[in-house]
Amino acid sequence: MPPEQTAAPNTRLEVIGIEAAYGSLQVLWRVDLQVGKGETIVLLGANGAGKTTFLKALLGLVRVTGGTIRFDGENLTRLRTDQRVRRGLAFMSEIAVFQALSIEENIRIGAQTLDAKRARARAEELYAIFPVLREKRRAAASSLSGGQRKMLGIAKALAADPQLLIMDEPSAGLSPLFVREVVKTLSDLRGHGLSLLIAEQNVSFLDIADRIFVLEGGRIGFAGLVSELRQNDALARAYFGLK
Amino acid sequence: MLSRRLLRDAAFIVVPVIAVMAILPSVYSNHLLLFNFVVFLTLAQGVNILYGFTGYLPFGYVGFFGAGAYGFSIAVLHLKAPPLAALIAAGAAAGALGLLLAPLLRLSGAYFSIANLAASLAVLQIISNPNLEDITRGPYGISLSGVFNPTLAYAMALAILAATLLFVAYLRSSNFGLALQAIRENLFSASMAGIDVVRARMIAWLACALVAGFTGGVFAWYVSVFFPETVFGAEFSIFAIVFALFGGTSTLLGPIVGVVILYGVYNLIGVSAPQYFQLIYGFLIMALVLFLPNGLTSLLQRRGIDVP
Amino acid sequence: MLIYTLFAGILFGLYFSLVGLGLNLVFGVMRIVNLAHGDFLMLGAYLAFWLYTLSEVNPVAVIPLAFVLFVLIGLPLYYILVPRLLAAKDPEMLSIILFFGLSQVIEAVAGIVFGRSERSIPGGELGRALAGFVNLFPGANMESGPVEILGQTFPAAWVVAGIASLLAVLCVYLYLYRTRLGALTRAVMADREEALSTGIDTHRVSAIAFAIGIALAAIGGVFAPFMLGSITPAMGVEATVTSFAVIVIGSLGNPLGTVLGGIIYGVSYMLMQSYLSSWANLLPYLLLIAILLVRPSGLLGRQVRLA
Amino acid sequence: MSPEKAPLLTVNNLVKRFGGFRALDGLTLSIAPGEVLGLVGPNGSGKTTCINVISGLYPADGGEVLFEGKDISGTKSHHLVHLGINRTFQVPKPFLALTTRENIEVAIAYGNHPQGLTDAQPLLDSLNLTKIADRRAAELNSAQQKMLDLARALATGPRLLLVDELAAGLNPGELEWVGGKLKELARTNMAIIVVEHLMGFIEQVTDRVIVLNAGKEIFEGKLTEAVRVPQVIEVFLGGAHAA
Repeated sequence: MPPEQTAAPNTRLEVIGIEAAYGSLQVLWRVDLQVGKGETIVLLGANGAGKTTFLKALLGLVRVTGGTIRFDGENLTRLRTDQRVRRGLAFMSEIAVFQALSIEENIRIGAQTLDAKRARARAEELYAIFPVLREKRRAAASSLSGGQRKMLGIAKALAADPQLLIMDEPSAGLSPLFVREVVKTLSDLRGHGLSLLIAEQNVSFLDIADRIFVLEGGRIGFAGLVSELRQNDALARAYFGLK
Repeated sequence: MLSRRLLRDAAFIVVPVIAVMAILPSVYSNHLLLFNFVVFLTLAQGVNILYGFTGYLPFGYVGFFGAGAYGFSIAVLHLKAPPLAALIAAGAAAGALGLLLAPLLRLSGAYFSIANLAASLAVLQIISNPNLEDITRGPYGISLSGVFNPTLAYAMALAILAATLLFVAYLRSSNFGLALQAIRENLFSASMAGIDVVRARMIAWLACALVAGFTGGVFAWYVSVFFPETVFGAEFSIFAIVFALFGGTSTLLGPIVGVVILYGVYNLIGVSAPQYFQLIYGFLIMALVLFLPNGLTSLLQRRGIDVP
Repeated sequence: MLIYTLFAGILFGLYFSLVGLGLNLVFGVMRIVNLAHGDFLMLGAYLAFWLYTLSEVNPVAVIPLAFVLFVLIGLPLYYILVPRLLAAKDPEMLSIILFFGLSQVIEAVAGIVFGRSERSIPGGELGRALAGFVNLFPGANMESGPVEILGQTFPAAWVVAGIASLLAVLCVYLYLYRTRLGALTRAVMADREEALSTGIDTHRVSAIAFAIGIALAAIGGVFAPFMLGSITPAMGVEATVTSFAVIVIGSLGNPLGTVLGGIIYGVSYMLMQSYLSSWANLLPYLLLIAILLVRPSGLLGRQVRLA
Repeated sequence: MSPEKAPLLTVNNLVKRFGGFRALDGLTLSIAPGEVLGLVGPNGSGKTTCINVISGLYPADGGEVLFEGKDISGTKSHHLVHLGINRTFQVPKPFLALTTRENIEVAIAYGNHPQGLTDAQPLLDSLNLTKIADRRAAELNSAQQKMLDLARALATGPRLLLVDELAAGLNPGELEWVGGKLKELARTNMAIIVVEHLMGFIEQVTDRVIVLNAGKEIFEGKLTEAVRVPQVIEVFLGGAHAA
């Protein structure tokens, strides 16, 4: 059963039939996806399935060749990235942080859309969630361990107090122990109206997913609940390649 | 199949160009202008060899030209060499400079260009230094009136042009040319195709240097009186690069078209009002980069036409 | 003699830092080479020259005017040229050609407007400014003229240029490290793609950096008549190559590395002038090539080599 | 490894550092002619680095690489190609301005194929590239670029082929087809090392796998056995979803 296709009142992000291409190379074919308020969506897919391109298209980092992106009812498709971020989207890339800058600066830059007072208050809230970052606030981000860097990436992305946090492979380059820590952090962040859209290969993230989308060769191959997915071979095909 | 392309290019482009430039002096009296046309036709192809096929843009290309001019002059003045032998010295001087500067090829794009520009300015500073007056005549310039022979010099310039055009035609039709383009496109894949990247790049670099060196030598011979600033003038590099880019590099025809159009325009308006020409020229370069970065021939190539 | 040379080298070094600073800021933020950098310096020099000749404006007073004027020129120029350039396949390479074209345009216009002859401003003007400033303090009584430091006498112009350059570098430091826009600028320098992902309006940040870069060149130009000799419309190329040498010695893309590069350059320049003067003009070129080949990332780091 | 054949390639105690990071930390492996070896492991475990060192892209910082018993450390890439080693790239790097056919022709011209290959046509045919032979490589899609990358490698007649993430971005049909292709090549006595994320593909083509973690081998043997080793499961799936 596909999820509801029309924008329900609690829909935050609605993607209708977007397509993207690099030159003559088409990467996405009519991709539909919705994220509700406070909902957590995990987007699964193998390397090269188009996950990163899709996320970048949502942020306006890749130009779409067709389709519409709505956020809280507003059409974002023609807006620049910074304008989309001001509307309440946040993106955590695989790189996630500015390595050369300090932790404090990373968070301040993440909060660039807020006024100075709110930005400071927001930083304090984030330090409360990630105490390790407060300890090392003056150190360069490059001095952090891989897991701490992801925490900083999350803090940076949350600094502007977004409604939707879009993440590209938060598990990339992390050992299983840190992956569990990231999953736990995200699990704690859920609710409070924050929506999450997480592109992943690591199945650990299924634990916190409300719904799953699977990208296969630039097309949505499956959309539904985790329980439905377990009976479907789409996951097996997309992720493990097992038949 | 590949060599048929070489024959076709030779027959339909190289032979007609040489023939026209050979006949023109008998019907048009401004021989210096025609000579300069031959010089720029050759230099633009020299730039084409390097930039069009390997992606290195020689911003200080004139260094080889000047080295050739001085190699020729020093051979004539100090070794009393006959002009044809002195031309060999011109090539040798440019080749030696090329070898000396070969380490610059390790630099990537923009840094190579800037370093090459600095190198050409350094050579100018050295040659025009008063301390070297005994060898180079320093800043006071060279006079070669003893070997003055514009007719023979013009003929030699044509021969150099013909050789250069044939070399470019060869690059366009040979595996070696493909290998150079492969290096330009991707260094790692090129070495995984079995290409000795360092060696191939070096050959293109030296060929490019020799073309300018011989041309510089024949230029010295033709004008016979010149100053360091004459043969190291930045406009030689700039004109050669812009002509080649304007027409379209990695083709045989592009640089020729670029020289005919732009150097033609230069001689219509540039000689009488140089600063206005510089202005137009500057705008033209900017427009080229912003709107037609692959040159005139790319307009045809976009329509699927194979430009020789 | 040696002390004199070293101290003069540091004064020149500070000035060369200012000359290269804008080029490095533009490179650091946009990864493009502004080959017209020296031509903006030339324009700044002519601005100072004409204001002095027409209404005896002291060159020091021209500095704020040059800054504002060239920021205002730089902003639209950025939006005309750079976004299109950055979208191309190889912006770094194409930038050289594009800005070379711009350099030709500026040089041609300057030649048409100002004429080709060499111009200069009397060196005493900066001394007057220095004395005037020092005498603002109660009890100070300074003659305008050469300045004596460590028992050596230096032209006042050098001292003023050195101090002004130091102040300019300091202002850039404060901008980058103490302001919000500066932090965003460093974010773009650190990783343009990540900056875009974070929602920074990278074009706005870059446009401001570009305009500041050009304005710094123009301020450097105000002192050019005293530090680089007489001014001509064609002086831009040499100034660009010098700037490039300075920033390559320091570190490409790291504006504060420029100070190190400038001082090394200035001191070696003065040493050459004192002990090997006929070869001094070779210095920028040889230093540039040597550093690129031996330590291509500059003394403070960034990879520019292929294989 | 199969005891009856002498190894074609032996890697002993290989170390590769990037700054302070040990991408390869004493890796040892060997492969015989006709064998297909899989290198698997999480992101950053050193798989691609291993291929890059063997193919001469980077020098090793320690250990030795023996090809037919001769130490080939420090040998330039094009010499390795002439000795009989070639590879594909994770992100294909064809010569974009050249046509498909020219891409292969240049490798034929410079690759010193031991059987004296002179014509690109058989390779074009065998990798389904004939239809696009005269198109510029820039116009090919990513699957076609991958096949071209493989064709470029095969044009030099390698006896050892290193395949870096060939499967990513291919659809299941293409996957099965290219898997068959690799097995066919192995039957001609070619040794093949496959780096891959897709376990199904690894299962289809390899005789044996080595599981890497943090630049070290943690398992060697059949894939079906690997999935029963707790340490491997830990590394791969973060423990939670081992079943």
